[in-house]
Amino acid sequence: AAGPASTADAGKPLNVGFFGFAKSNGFAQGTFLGVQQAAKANNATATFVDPNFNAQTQVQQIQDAVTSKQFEVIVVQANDNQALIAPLQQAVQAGITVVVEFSVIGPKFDTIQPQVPGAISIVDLPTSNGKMLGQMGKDACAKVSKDTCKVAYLEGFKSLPLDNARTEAVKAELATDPKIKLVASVEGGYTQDSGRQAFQNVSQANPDVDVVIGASQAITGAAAVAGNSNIKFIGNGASTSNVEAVRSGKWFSIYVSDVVANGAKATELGLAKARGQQVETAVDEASLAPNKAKGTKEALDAVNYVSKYSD
Amino acid sequence: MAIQQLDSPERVNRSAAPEITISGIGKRYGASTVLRDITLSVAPGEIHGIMGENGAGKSTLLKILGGAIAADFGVVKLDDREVKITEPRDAIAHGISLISQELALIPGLSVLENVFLGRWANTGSLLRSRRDADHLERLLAETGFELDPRAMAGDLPIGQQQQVEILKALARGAKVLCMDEPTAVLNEAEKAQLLKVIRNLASSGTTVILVSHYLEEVLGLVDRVTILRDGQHITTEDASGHTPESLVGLMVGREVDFLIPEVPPVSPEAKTVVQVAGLSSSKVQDVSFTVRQGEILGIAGLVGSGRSETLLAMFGADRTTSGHVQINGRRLRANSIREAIKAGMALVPESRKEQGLVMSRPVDENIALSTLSGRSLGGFVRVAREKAAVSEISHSVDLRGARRGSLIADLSGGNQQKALFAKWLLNPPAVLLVDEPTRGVDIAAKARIHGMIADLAAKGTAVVVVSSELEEVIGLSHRIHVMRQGRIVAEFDRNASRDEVMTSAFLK
Amino acid sequence: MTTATVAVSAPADKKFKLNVRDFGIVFGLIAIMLFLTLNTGTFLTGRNFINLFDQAAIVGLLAAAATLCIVSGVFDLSSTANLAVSAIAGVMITQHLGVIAGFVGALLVGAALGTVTGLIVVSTKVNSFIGTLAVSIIYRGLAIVITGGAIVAPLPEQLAAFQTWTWPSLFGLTAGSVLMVAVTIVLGIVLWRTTFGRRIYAVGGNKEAARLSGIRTGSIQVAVFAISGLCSAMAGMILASRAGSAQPAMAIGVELTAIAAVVIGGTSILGGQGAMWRAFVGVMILTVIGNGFNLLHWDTTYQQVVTGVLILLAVAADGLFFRKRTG
Amino acid sequence: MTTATVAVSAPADKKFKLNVRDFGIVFGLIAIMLFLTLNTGTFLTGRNFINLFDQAAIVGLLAAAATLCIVSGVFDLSSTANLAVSAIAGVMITQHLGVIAGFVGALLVGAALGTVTGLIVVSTKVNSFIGTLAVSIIYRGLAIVITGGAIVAPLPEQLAAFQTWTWPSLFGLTAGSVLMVAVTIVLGIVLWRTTFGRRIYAVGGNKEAARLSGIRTGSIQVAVFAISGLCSAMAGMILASRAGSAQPAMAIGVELTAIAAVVIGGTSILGGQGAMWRAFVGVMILTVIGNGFNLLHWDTTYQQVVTGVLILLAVAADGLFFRKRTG
Ligand SMILES: Nc1ncnc2c1ncn2[C@@H]1O[C@H](COP(=O)(O)OP(=O)(O)OP(=O)(O)O)[C@@H](O)[C@H]1O
Ligand SMILES: Nc1ncnc2c1ncn2[C@@H]1O[C@H](COP(=O)(O)OP(=O)(O)OP(=O)(O)O)[C@@H](O)[C@H]1O
Ligand SMILES: [Mg+2]
Ligand SMILES: [Mg+2]
Repeated sequence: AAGPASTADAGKPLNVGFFGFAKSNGFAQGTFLGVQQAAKANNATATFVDPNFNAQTQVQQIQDAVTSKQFEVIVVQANDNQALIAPLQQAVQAGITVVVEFSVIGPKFDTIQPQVPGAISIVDLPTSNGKMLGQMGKDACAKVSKDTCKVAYLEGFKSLPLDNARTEAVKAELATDPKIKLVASVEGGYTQDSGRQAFQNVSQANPDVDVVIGASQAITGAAAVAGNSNIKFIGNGASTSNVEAVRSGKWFSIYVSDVVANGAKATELGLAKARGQQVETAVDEASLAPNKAKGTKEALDAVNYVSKYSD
Repeated sequence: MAIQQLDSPERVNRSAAPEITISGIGKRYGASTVLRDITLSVAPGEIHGIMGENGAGKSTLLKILGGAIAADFGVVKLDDREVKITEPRDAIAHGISLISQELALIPGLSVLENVFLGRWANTGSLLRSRRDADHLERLLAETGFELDPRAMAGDLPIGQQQQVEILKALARGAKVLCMDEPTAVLNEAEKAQLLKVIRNLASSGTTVILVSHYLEEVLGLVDRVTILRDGQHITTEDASGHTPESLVGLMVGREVDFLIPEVPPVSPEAKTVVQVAGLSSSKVQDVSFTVRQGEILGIAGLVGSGRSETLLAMFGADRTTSGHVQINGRRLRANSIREAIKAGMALVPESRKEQGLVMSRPVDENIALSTLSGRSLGGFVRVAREKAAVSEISHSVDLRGARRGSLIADLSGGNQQKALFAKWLLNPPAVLLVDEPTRGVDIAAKARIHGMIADLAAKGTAVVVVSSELEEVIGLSHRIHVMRQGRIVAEFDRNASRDEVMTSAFLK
Repeated sequence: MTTATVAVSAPADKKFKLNVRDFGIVFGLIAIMLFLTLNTGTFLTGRNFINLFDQAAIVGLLAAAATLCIVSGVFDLSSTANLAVSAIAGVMITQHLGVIAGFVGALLVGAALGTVTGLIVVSTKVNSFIGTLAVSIIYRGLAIVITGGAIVAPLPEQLAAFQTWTWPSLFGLTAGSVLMVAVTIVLGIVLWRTTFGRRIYAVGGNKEAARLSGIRTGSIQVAVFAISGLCSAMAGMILASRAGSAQPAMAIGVELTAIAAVVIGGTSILGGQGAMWRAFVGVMILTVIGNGFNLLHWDTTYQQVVTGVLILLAVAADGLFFRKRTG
Repeated sequence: MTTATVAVSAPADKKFKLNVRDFGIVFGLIAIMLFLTLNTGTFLTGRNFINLFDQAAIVGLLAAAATLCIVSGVFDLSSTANLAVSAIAGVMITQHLGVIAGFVGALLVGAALGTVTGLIVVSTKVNSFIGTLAVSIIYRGLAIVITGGAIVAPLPEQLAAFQTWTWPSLFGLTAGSVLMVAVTIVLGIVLWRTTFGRRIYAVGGNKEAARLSGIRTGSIQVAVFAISGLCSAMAGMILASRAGSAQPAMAIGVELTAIAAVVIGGTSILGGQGAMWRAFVGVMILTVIGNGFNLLHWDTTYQQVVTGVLILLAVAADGLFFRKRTG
């Protein structure tokens, strides 16, 4: 197989394959925007390879990309944190530069170090993500003028270890504040509809809930049924409508990740490595986001933040 | 279980047939009692007939013996030892084989595989088909059946499927053979052959319990006969003292005239209603005939001669390759069932289970199915009208055992056949095509169906009758066509003799 | 013919027994609801029932359509893919021609795609399970092609009107819930009392017998697929209305939930049997179980195990105690 | 009885036609492979075939099991939930007792859970579709309960041995692929040539007839579910081996892909018909289509539409041109 040296020539145009979550996913589209920008700026072309949220399909696509030698650089948003380890190792061995973007690939959720040997890891850790959500929960509760502050957390999926790691981090952070009572922690999923349903049930059981934290799609669904209540919503994700919701004061805050910047950074690192340069191999995406990802109204207004994707 | 271990199938095979004693057998479905306190005994090697009207409980009794269903009350004894039969495998272990009214073959397996179903020759668990094939060859030679061992059971005509069932029982070395209307689906020649096989079996010591609606057949075959009426045991008597009339008296509890009624002659000026011209399909070639108003045309022939296919082609149900059908001078569009129905044609198909009835639906709905639009308003079914019409027609075909909302599957076989007939008589047809119209119906109902066919003809309906019962064809029809290998090969008038018709059907 | 009356003895008794058997699954639902009423203070409240119906709206619409399909002997696994395409089409039409045109357009697109599915399945004679699975892949792909993978939303000033289906209406139920109930009732009557309904049962119960009775079996099935498409479009319209947008991945997998609900209610997947109220009961059992879990404050770790066990109990009890005869 | 032979005329001719008909779907596969060979330089390479088999391993194992289930007249929608539980159990046993014990343990757990599924379905007489769906929810829940929702992995020093199934073996194929091929062949022979296989066909073809012939239909179906569980465990073992860990959400939805593959191959979902090679062909068609797309460098936007159309064409062509008689 061709080693990295053979692609070291800076003048040669390269091909970047972006293996995003799915073409039908706004988050992945936003990331792809960054990938395209960086590719264009660095004499490369970018292609979105669409697994449509299916991990097995994604495995197959990466294997086949190795066979067909279509890409020199692979930027991957993993639909499964373990199934992709083997094919990505194949890719590395075949001399392809692998960049793991956003989702951790490997069994550990508390390290940004690459767990596929030889890959670049530029990820958003579920544990630090959860901790930040917890911190924002505490900030929100500080503004609640009651003795106890009731918080509900809408988890992703119970069957996903990554979601569970985040949930643990959120709970641990909230537990540090004696004023806070976590009244519910239920599956809220990643669609407005699932969030809507979860929130309806949670608020039925706990009519006086003060703060609701969850994936921003789920929070969008929840906020829609909550109407004009005093509930403080905290969303995990920063689409245009999420940013708008915070800046207009409807939501308390969001966890910001600048998807375009992330995509661009991942691609730049990948292309640089493919051209034989030394690059950092572990980047925390929170460090690329405004205000270390803590998207309060003040922070977003301060940089006049505009999101580049919708969901 | 304990008994099963004592009587392994091998031991049963070597011993003689047991004396069967059943006492106090009862069976209920919901609130209706189907069998009540049945007590009788069958001697080893006896041919025992069981007779009764449709719905009398004959099949239920046989199913209990064969383990297909469990009795609610009563005991079965073999040679004075009480046995528990709750599953077919129990019955089989005791040497009892059931050939049920609804044939039980696996359509996707070959004849060979079906015959040895569940008891294939094997080493370890790998099949030894060669040994089975040899065994089957012996059985075929013994019985004189001609079957292709490799043919798929589902592709066989129904008569041959019946033969497979019999071979299946023989292959198990059954000592007691319970046969539920085995001859209902056979033609004359097959029937004669089957009766011969039954006699041979009995003379070699096998007990045969036989349900049949054919009086002469029963009288000529069985040693004793048991009569059931409304689920009750009426009597068990020697067959020798009985005549068809006396049997019917016992079954029905009154006198019945079961001779085929005299059909009035067709008037000379009667118009031609049906004209079939050069009809061909993949199964029939160049079939042409006419039927006049009030005329009954019979079609005779052997299994596979294409009689059913002729009717299906006329009805637009089988794709035709050439030729056409005219009704009252109007030419029907080819391959359109709806147009045939609109022109007043009705087809009572030969297989009620496959072609006729929707088993999962109630009786009423089935009967009303082909005439829905006539009893609806703006797409809504006019339920009251439907109910009235259905109950009237049910009464005139003597349909029994149907309660409100009961499924057609819960009716006895003969009553299902009556429902099928009723379905196509609900709107009096101008042209009636009937295929094996009295398959499985009791003698009284048969007379009634014959009477209805004759009545319809008398009122001007043109009728085509296909039947494997020569008496039926000859007795009902004004004219008879004989088919062989998809063609009409002979024509007779109503004075034809059985022998004449048979000969022309067989002739090569 | 005196014997004819024997069989009709004790009709009153009989009728009662028949009913109990047939409605076995309803007791399962009532049992769960009773348990929740006694063990939570919040289950039996108007607000919660409004929520329950709202949560049941999407699956309810799809299950009503699935009932028609299954009774007529086919599966429609393409229903939620159709849902996505028609919701997207509805939003796009809204952008150009306004909200009402958008809703009408969505319904037309849904019905048209359903018809196409039906024509494909009927004309190629392929098994509907695999045929509609293939069609669903195609429709999802179509959704990606027409949106380029992005989310589509009505213009900001249209949003309020576009979200009509989330507004409270009759008895405080959301308009979407009311639509679901109305469709269930209408299709229930269609199945129960119309000639079309009778034909659906006949085609599903015995296609050959139906054909020989002069029924155009193909047309019936195509019509059923068209209705299924229409229901998908309604569900898509409600979902898009709730979200204020539409996207290609909408409601993936919900078609299976709908089929599960239909079967839990007691409709046989073999065709020719079943009823519309069964679908509704099945949907309600699934919804109430999910709802109850959240109201009970139980540890959600065990939620799935208990959900599975409850579904199994409901279906098995129905089969074992109430409908022995069809076993 | 000379006329009885009419139906058996021209057997030689008939037999040949039968063969062409029966293998129709194979031509579909060959056509796709030919197209890819001519249009890419990479399809017909050893490396790519190693990949193809590796990609087919999981679905292949599940499809082999699904064939037995479907032929015997049941569905096993719990197969991938069983896969997750047995993979997790395997990893946990590995942690305590070593890799070999872990693999053996996984297989035992899989077979045991399969047996439990079978006993539940057979004894409650509930329709297998809904019964196994409920069971699958329970097993997934169980997986969450025993892992607490986390990933489980063997000890670091066990990892190399644990990943046995990804190693190249016979002809360079991965050990996992070889296992899949071996299982397909063994189960194929079981179905084709053993009394157990015949009983499977009999039970699926006409359960009542099989019962009347003295076959213990319940036992046969439980045995089939047990084998299905065993195959799930093997697939789980390979997946865990590839990933070096196991988790509750493993292979969600793949059971449907497996069923689709079985049906694409030409096995009837009505039961009583079909063959093991058909499952293999179906799996290969699905795998090759995906593979071809990636090798052809086509825009993946249209991939789904084309995939759907190809599946439809393959199945419809098989039905329309090759097997008219069953239509
Ligand atoms: N599964 C069932 N549920 C309810 N009633 C049934 C069921 N099976 C049979 N019956 C009823 O039991 C009675 C006896 O039926 P059975 O089949 O034994 O009659 P039969 O004497 O064999 O009649 P035939 O001559 O028409 O075959 C009928 O009234 C029938 O409707
Ligand atoms: N399923 C089938 N597969 C292949 N050939 C068949 C099938 N069914 C019938 N045939 C053939 O079609 C021809 C006529 O069929 P059929 O047996 O129905 O004729 P028939 O005159 O109606 O006889 P009967 O009514 O006594 O059964 C025969 O050559 C027969 O072998
Ligand atoms: Mg009977
Ligand atoms: Mg015939």
